[in-house]
Amino acid sequence: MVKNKSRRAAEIEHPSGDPRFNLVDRTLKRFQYQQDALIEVLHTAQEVFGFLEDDLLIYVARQLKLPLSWVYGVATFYHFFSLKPQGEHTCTVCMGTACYVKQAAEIVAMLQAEFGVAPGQTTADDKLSVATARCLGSCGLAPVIVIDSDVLGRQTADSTLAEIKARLSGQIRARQLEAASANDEVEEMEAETL
Amino acid sequence: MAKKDKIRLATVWLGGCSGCHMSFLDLDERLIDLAEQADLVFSPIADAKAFPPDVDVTLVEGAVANIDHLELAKQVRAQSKIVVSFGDCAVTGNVTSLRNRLDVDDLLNRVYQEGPGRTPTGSDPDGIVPALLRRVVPLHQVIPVDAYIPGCPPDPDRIWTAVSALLAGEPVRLEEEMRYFG
Amino acid sequence: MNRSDLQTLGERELAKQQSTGCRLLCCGSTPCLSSGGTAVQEVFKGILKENKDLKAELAVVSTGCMGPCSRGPLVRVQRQGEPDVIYEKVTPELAQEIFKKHVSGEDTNQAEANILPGDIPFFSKQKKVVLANSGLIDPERLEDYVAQGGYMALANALREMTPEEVCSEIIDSGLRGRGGAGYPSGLKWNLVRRAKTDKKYVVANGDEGDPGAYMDRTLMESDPHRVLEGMAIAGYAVGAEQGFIYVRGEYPIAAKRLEKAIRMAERRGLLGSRVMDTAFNFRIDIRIGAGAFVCGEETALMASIMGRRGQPIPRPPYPAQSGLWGYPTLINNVETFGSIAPIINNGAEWFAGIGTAKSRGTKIFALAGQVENTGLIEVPMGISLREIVFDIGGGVPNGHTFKAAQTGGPSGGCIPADYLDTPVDYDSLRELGSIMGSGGLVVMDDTTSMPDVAKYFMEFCMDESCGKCVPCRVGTVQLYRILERVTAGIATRNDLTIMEELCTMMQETSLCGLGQSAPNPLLSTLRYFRHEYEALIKDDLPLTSDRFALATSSVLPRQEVS
Amino acid sequence: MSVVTLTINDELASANSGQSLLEVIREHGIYIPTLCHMDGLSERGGCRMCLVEVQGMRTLQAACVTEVAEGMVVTTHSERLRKYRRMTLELIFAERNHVCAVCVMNGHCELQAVAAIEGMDHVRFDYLHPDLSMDISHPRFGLDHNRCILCTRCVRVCDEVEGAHTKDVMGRGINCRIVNDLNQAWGSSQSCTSCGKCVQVCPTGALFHKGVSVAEMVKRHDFLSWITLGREKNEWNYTGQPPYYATERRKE
Repeated sequence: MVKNKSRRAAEIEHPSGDPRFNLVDRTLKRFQYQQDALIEVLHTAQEVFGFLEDDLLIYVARQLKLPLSWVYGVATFYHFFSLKPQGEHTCTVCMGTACYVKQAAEIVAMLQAEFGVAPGQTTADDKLSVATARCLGSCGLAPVIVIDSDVLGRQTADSTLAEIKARLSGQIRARQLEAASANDEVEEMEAETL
Repeated sequence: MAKKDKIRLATVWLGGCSGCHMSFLDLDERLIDLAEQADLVFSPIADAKAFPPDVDVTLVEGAVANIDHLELAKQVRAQSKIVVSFGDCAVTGNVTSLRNRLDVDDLLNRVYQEGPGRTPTGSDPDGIVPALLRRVVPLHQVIPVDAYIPGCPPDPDRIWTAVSALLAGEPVRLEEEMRYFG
Repeated sequence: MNRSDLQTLGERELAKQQSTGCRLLCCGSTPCLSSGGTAVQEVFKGILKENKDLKAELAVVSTGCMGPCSRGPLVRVQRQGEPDVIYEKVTPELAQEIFKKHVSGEDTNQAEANILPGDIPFFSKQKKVVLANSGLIDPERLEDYVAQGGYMALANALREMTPEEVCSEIIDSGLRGRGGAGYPSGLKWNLVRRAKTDKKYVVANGDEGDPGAYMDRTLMESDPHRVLEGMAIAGYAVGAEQGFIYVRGEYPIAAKRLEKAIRMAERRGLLGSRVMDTAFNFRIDIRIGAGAFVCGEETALMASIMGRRGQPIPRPPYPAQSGLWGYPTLINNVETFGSIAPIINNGAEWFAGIGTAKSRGTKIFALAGQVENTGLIEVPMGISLREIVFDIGGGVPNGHTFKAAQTGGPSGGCIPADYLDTPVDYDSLRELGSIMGSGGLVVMDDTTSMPDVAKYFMEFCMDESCGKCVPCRVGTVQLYRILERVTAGIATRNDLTIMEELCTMMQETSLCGLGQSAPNPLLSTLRYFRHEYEALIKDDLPLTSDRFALATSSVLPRQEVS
Repeated sequence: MSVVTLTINDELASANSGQSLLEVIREHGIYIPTLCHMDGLSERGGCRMCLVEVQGMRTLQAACVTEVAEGMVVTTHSERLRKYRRMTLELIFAERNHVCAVCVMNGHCELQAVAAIEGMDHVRFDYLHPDLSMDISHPRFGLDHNRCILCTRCVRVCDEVEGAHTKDVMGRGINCRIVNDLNQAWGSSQSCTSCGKCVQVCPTGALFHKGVSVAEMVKRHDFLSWITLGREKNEWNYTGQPPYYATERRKE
């Protein structure tokens, strides 16, 4: 047992010494290096590194003792995982039915005309990535877009363009208020229950 | 007994290598039998300029690759009772369609602009060189087709089986070993 | 914590709530937050912070979804002894007014115009069973759920019922799977219960993929404990000790709330080992999806839980026989699990009394599209489509007329105006060529082109096909290309024939539900709106037509990813 | 092992319980086409060629993944099934660039043969003509994605028999593709043992030996059952049997 443990410890150190690997390791440990946890580990890896580069996939494959092609197959099957780096800002246009019947396609067309990027692409200067989503579940606010994790409802091509331009020029910084405040509450309540 | 009217037979060569026609000629002595029953009213191997009216059976070799092919195909359909896709190019697009994965303009530029020779005017119809279609398509995507003879080229036995059925006024039924592509 | 502890906890919490003079319930679900709800909550919290002395008589609660999402942000004012007042489209300024009127007792009528009457059909035609707590409790507090009688069903089931009795209760209730197909849930439970293996699993399917549907998200976000309780009861009934909730990757808030709910329930001994001091153990883990619609299919979902490519495997064997890691697995939609506790609490007869003979109970719909009131509604089965669209939904806005209602997402179909009086239940919808689906209901007005709608759904299925079986992998692409030609006006009658033939072939030969149902939107629009297709078809195209120039169009497999 | 009785095409047949329907159908001398099935590999049920009608079942069943059961009534060649098999083949031919005339497997290809047997004489759908590459970085073998039908026999043989798991499928839907390791050049794969089993089991010209030209690639179709069952059957010398589609005298 002891011998096993030390070998594991040796493996954990990623040769680059990049501290971000520690976060991936934490998830690996939480799932006891079970092969079934591949998707969970990839989630963490993507969160930490922003995208899944080959080196990272190799690391995950080695740790979980999975074949490389298996890991690659899983990573490319799910749309959430990106094997390419994302732009500084991201704009996701919801293409759910409700948004579609309320002309979300016009927003996508505008983005393509204005910035020359189709869904799934990033501008050449790495400033903006555009994506489409399969319904964000905010159909009451259709059409919906998400810019840098802020959900914006009832958008038009013009309002989207204005918002993106404001963000690209640094006038608006990501709000992310709800996420932050929701977090606070969780902590508060945690304290309360304890 | 009055002599039975001969069947009016035509063969057409669209975007293909003429290999199917070569194979047709390989019918050898069977060509004599054929000549007794049919008149070849239009063919690359016969000297007729325009596709004639009232054709009974037309064998079409090659895929539809340019505007001329398209026009001729429509004419063939309008003026023939039975149209047969003759060989893999007509049936599937085959080798002729290998260019489909490339962009036509890129292709023309590469061959004519960057390579040696005179400069043509791209894919625009200029009246001299027929414009290429963006994509090569099999015959049945352009006109309704009545029978298919696969093969690259179809061997003479296949052709004879099909043609003799057509001469007898029967539908074309190829045996399994005669149905192979390639 | 045993049953009496639970009761005490609930009573204490209820008393505390009742002693609070005024409770301001702010809708904290995504639609309200993103239309300005965050700022409204800030205002109330600011007031509370400034006036510490108010703490005893004023409570500000962030709740789950209240329903009429298009009217958000919503605020509900609860005062002891008075009927609740709901405000719509609340701004920070209005929030100040609401505070002045209801807490300070000032005589101000500034916010009067924004009062949403409680007796409008939007509310009165609904029947809340699964969403009973949604919008009334703080989803992040276990006590709130317990105060509403939460976990009592689990306590009673564990103490007074055998697993067999629980299963027969569910069978008697007539509950059918809320994920779309409508398989009787009780039968599934019984199948898993009877299996004799040392391990079994319970899985809640929260991979809600239909575009235009967000019932499951709302349920998980607004009342997570209800889902957990339903799963625990299921675990007890079938003999499983481990449950998984598979949450769609697009729903991080739902995942966070469920995770917190699991932690709190475990701390109180309502989940985990020795649940409520009995011999029953039940753990629940969360698995996050990663963006694949096909993972809503049960075998693909299991593959995904096991960390693999989400490709379905042929059934039989069904998951109830051989599921996760080869063990019998009970898979139900989260809404199905949400219906369990009320059935145990009120009895099968009560539940069977709601709805129609073959479709019992209530169903949650996400009402969206060209309709006045979009939002989340829960209605008894058998209600007519007309009541949903015109009474609850308030009809089609901007002077347009109703054209069709789309149910069941990419697996469903479009129901035209002629059938507005059809009762909404599993079998009637199937007869009309649609399905109940998970509950998306998108209303389309006369400006909508039906071939365009069919194209939209076919593109969806094409993108979401897993690629395992040929009919779905290639068939969806072929159908999409034909539809592309139809909408561009360069299709021929032959295209239409091939299209219909291919639809039937895919329905019969595809491996899983995705491929089998992918042609449904197309077939149903062909059935009811054929004239729209016919009008776009040309039999004699000129030589110069794009059809030949672009004999095949833009939809090519994308360039290789590398 | 108990014996079950079932009816196949109006004739009574007996089988051992646990056998697959496909196995039993073939044992009874009835020809049924397959593309992803291969003796010696796990079943996949993806090509949908072996679909049969089973009385009492709502949907058509893939014979390869259906277990025989007492009293089953099976039809293997109804008009409907024939039509669906032809349509499935049409879809496969339209998906990638299957140009038989210039293929290394011309004349020996399972796909080509099955199409001829089933009478698929033309494709009514659009040919998609994707722009796919060819990987000839391996010193001995080549991989041509244009000919691949995604049957995953290569993936399964590499995992289940060789144990290397060099190959897997990436992407989804129409963008699925066979990859080596991290979608890298086959020649640079460290896990590949160059055993060549994937080449032998591939039904089309997607995997081939380098150096063969048009129609020159002949595969040993029964290679896999020979190496997996050889020890059991005490067959140490490979004799080479003709492929299934060419041997069975077809009774439908």
